[in-house]
Amino acid sequence: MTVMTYREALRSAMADEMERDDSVVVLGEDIGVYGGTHLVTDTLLERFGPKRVIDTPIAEGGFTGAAIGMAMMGMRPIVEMMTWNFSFQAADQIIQNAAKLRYFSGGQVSVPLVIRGPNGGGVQLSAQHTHSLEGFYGHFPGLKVVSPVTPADAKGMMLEAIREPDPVIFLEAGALYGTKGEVPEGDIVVPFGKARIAREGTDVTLVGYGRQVNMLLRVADKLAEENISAEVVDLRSIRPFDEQTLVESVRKTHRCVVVQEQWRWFSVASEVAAIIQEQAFDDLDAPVERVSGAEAPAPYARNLEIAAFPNEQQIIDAAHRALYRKG
Amino acid sequence: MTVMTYREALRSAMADEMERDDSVVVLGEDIGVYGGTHLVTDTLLERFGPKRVIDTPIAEGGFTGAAIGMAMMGMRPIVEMMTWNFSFQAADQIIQNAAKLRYFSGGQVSVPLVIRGPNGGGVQLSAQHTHSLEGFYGHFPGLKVVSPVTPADAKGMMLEAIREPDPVIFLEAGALYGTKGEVPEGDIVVPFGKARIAREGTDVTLVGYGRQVNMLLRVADKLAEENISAEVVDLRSIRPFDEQTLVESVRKTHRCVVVQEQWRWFSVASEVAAIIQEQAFDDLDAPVERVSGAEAPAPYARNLEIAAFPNEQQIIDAAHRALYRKG
Amino acid sequence: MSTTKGQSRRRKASSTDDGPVAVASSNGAAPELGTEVYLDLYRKMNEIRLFEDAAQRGFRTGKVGGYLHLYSGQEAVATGLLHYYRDTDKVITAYRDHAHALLLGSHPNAVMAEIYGKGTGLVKGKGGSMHLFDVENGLWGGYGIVGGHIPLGVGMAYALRYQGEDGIVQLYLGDGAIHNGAFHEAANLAGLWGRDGMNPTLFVLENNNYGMGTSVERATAMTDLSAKFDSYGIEHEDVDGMDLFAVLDVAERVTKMVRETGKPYALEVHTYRLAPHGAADFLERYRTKEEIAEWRKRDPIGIAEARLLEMGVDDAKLDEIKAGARELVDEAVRFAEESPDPPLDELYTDVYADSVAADGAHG
Amino acid sequence: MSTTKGQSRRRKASSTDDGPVAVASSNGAAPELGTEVYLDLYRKMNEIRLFEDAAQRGFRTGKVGGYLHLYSGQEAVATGLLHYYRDTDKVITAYRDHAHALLLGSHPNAVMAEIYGKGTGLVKGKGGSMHLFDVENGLWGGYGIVGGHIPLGVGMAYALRYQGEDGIVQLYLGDGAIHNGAFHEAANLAGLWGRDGMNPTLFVLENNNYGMGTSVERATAMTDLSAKFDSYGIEHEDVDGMDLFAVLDVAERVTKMVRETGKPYALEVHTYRLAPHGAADFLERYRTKEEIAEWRKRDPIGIAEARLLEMGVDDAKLDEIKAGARELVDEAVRFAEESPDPPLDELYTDVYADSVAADGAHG
Ligand SMILES: Cc1ncc(C[n+]2csc(CCOP(=O)(O)OP(=O)(O)O)c2C)c(N)n1
Ligand SMILES: Cc1ncc(C[n+]2csc(CCOP(=O)(O)OP(=O)(O)O)c2C)c(N)n1
Ligand SMILES: [Mg+2]
Ligand SMILES: [Mg+2]
Repeated sequence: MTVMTYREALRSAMADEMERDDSVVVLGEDIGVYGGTHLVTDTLLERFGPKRVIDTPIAEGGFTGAAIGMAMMGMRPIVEMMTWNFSFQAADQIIQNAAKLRYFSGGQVSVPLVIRGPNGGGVQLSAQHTHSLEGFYGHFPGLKVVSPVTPADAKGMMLEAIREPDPVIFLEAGALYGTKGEVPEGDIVVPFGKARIAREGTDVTLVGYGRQVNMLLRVADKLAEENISAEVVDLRSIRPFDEQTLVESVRKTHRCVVVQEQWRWFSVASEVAAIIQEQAFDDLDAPVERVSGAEAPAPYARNLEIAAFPNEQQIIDAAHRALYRKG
Repeated sequence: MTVMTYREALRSAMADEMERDDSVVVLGEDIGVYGGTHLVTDTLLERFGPKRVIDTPIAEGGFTGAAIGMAMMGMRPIVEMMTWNFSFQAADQIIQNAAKLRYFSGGQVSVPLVIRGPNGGGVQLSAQHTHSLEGFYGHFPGLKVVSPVTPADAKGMMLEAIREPDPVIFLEAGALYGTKGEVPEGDIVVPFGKARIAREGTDVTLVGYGRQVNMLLRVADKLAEENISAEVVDLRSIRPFDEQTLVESVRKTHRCVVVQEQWRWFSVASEVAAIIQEQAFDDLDAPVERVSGAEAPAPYARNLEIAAFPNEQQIIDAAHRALYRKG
Repeated sequence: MSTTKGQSRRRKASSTDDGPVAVASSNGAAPELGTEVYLDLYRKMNEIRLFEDAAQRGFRTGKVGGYLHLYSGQEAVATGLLHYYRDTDKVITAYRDHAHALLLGSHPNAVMAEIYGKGTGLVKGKGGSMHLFDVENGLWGGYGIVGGHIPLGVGMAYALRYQGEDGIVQLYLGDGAIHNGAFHEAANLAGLWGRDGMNPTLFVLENNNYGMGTSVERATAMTDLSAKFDSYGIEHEDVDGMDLFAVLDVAERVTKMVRETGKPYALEVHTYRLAPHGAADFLERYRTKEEIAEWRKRDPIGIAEARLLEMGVDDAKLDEIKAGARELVDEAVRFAEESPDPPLDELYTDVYADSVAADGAHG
Repeated sequence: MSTTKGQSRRRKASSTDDGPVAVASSNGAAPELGTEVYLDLYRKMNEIRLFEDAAQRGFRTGKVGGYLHLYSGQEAVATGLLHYYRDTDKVITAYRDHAHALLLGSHPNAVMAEIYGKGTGLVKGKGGSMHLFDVENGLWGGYGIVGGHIPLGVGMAYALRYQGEDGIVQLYLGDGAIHNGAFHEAANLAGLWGRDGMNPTLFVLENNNYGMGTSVERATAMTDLSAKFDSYGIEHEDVDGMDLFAVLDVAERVTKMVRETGKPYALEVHTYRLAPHGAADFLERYRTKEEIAEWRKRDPIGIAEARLLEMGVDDAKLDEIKAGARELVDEAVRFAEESPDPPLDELYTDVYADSVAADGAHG
């Protein structure tokens, strides 16, 4: 075990794979000379040179498409989206080419591509720079979508992502780059499609992913003070999705609160509720409670922004409703 | 009442509004000289001239963005997406500008824009040309998303869309352009946010929108032969969404099957199931059943394509499950 | 500032001021390939034309569905350029892709079967007319979104040099695609990477004067399309795409140059679509019968025929070739019609590398 | 084919071969506006500079959050161009927008309050530094996605003529944005619509030589950025953006021309960002201290000062102006700091025209 930040965990996974495999390259805006606007790729240019650490012009569609072309040829490009908010300019390349090439080529072409970058809210980044796109990309067959929260998962899932034969949408918790955590030594791949029980409990299941998981753990502590035993499920992987772990937890607790920063409509929380009522209908003692971001573009003012993101009290209230408690 | 096709209904709504209001213009690819690849805009160029019926180069992002700029200035542009499959190239303009401008301008700017075109599968259009994007766009606050199925709704909702002060994603049932139906005379606006009971029933609620509604009505006939009384709810408007009509129906029937052509994950059907279990938990006698398109990019071969779209038997089986019948 | 200073980098050699028809033809300046080779290329052009006619019949008779875009009239372009295809090369184009597959050596039976949506098709009936892939033979698709394939081709060219291959990418695009942002972003990357010899992309701009129903003049105020490559420091020239010999002449030189320099280069090939845009484009209000008739006089097959006769080839030989082509195409149609549909479980394969993933629930 | 034939349409007058610094300055060729006007513009430049310094302090002290992009070094550009703003004109730019708001007459208090995220801000604290709007005064934003605002500006220009207004759109973009597909698609539309006099767009390409940390040379192989407008039949010229008088000179002429012709025109304004890219760009590895020092010698405020002294203005006058500017900015900071946060219910307004819509459930 070594302690490293979420940022360092991502970097060490990329560096390890670049050492191991020449076909791995990184490309994106200001990832080289500048060091990466979030310093995730810092030092990689010095270590691997400009043919493998490629600074690009501001053309998300163009360089994402070029990376798809590289991947088709057997390279393993890692594209940095400076932030996922810019990926709408690359949506056509990601959805129409990366996700579907294997299929419409009748299996002749693989796209072993990773697109990574910070996802979710920051501090006052306002409307155009605040999105949580798990459901947005998770909707499309052909893509894999993951969202790690711990440095250990950040490294393990990045290792897996780079080795995947299919395109991976790697949604980093931008707000957590600086947070530290223990990371196992060596080549510790974390497979996709396996949720993580972040805390065991018996009375209510709290479901989330990305930075919400940390909030859920704090909420679980508070609920414990009321003698409510909350189980926290970290989905980790949005597509493929681990229905089994989720359903088993709810079969045990009979109650569920799902939390997300993204908007409510047609979202991950909608799917979680749908899955649970499908597969644990008779075990459910209360409706699945959803806590989502406010139904508005992200505001700039800090007080409005704080009100727009899910907070601990909302989750506690939801848990109380699920438990039919006045709280 | 006059009988007209879905195509004619759309055209007459646009023509009526263009007659009434000079600020209404239409722009898109091959909508003028060519007559529109689906002939929806046919004859408009002759009637209103090239300044109001604007043929554009193949640049969805560019002309959609330009239309947003026109709308900001008080014009009421109608953008034709030749098909919605091409809108991924305009996703940044639609999601980052059209949906959010009113908000991040502090209410100083309105975007009275309609983006319309055929949505959903056709016949062997294959992977890049087959998408149902209700949930994809419906996720974003600031957008309105509608999906009419009858010629009457096509006209009435298009009239409403053009008069809306906010951007409207108008998803036409491309497969139904040629279908005829009765359309009331005159200025018959169909407001958004109001679902339609397409058929009354008591035993199970069948929910859909767009061309699926026609299939649901056929299924309802077949179920009637088994003495199962099915109620068919046509959502019509995806955002705003009419939760009340949906929930009231399920409170009455205690069972629900929701059908969509789009993929299952993080979709309209997910949301429908989530809403019902939230608001009709105690009224529900069985899990909400979801019938969605196959989890694969659309295949070309006709036999595979037919297998990929939802079909009557799948819906009948789902209804039987919801009714705990062997069928 | 820059070395190019924005003045056109068109090779004066084949520069032209007076539109497609007037682009200097080769007048026998074609490389000395010998009559056998010319006859072989003539055969290929005939096979393509007849193949497209047969596909069109399939569509008209309801045996072929979806979108169907024919190459009729543009045969000399791909036939001339792909004559210089080498094993390490890659070819990528849009949806008007039947000819490219046939020329690269895909079996006509498999190509027709794909268009018919059969399990014996080139991509198992899963892609159709717009998505032909034959990676073994260098064809990397086959794409339906205008502009969308262009960045892919530029990335493939980078990969070739990164992997130490001496191949080049022949990247085909239409006059309509050049107004799409994807083209401009990709061309800029090609020029940038080409500075280090990392982008052997040959852009083949097939200017048939229409993007569906929109003429070049109605799509841009600057109609000298090849000059748009100046913005990216990519040299370019124009060539008459109706004259196989003119195309061969240029193709030999520029494929060699791109291969050696690792820098991108662009050809604007002036050609014409004698067929409708797609099989469903029946009105063709955007052009006149007279215009089509004018261009028929420059039918690439007719031009090649005339040149071959000049070379002393006799009619009988040409008829024999045409007959052979017809047989080949008839056989392809028969094969396609008799082939079985794909097995239903193909619906869920090829979504992910491990087809278990096909239900979307497991990776 | 086209009339432009791809050769650069740069007005020879101010053409330049030797990079920004060498772009011909006006050397007093400025229009005779009179000392009072020059002093007023000098005041505005000082207000902008001090305003940006204050915003930067707010960020450093944690009172300002989000992204913060300063205009310091580029003052002469917007100051000179917006001097020719007319009531019917519209202005649109990216996120480096404080100066544009101040120059168009937005109250400095409201602008600073917006940056502080207060309810008294220009857009009620909902947009922040990157999203300044003051439609009354002609400012139509304020956008954060590179390239994304360019098509909007072109559509606005169409609307102006469609509605019979004689205004023009001043559309500002950076050297980094020009590589984005949105620019190319929009510029092509501008050129196309401009043929019919339907696109009075003045493109103001602010070339400060960096897109965040990427220099022009590292972003494209063809670094003569204004020449990229040739692809769209849009005429253009270069101007020294550090010299207010050079900008004024060109601005008077080209705003008039665009207004009269209804055709787009492009200025490549050579300038330099003396501040970091954003307030959070502290390393600046991509440029040297020496380079910055070199450019400081051409600080637009310094250049203007020198010219004013030549004109016989005395130091005292200039000091007096600077002092006034400081007071104005101090007041803006005080106002911003003392202003209240927006009321919480503002979270749900302005999502749709009828704010009931804010819960996303009703239209
Ligand atoms: C992004 C996008 N927009 C629109 C279309 C519909 N469409 C298909 S082909 C075509 C015309 C393309 O013209 P061009 O690039 O000149 O190629 P050509 O058909 O002449 O070979 C259009 C508009 C599409 N496939 N993709
Ligand atoms: C589509 C997109 N990609 C990346 C970014 C991040 N970003 C913000 S500003 C900027 C640089 C823009 O440079 P330029 O256009 O020259 O404007 P300048 O900052 O020099 O004024 C980048 C890359 C963004 N906002 N949008
Ligand atoms: Mg064409
Ligand atoms: Mg810049």
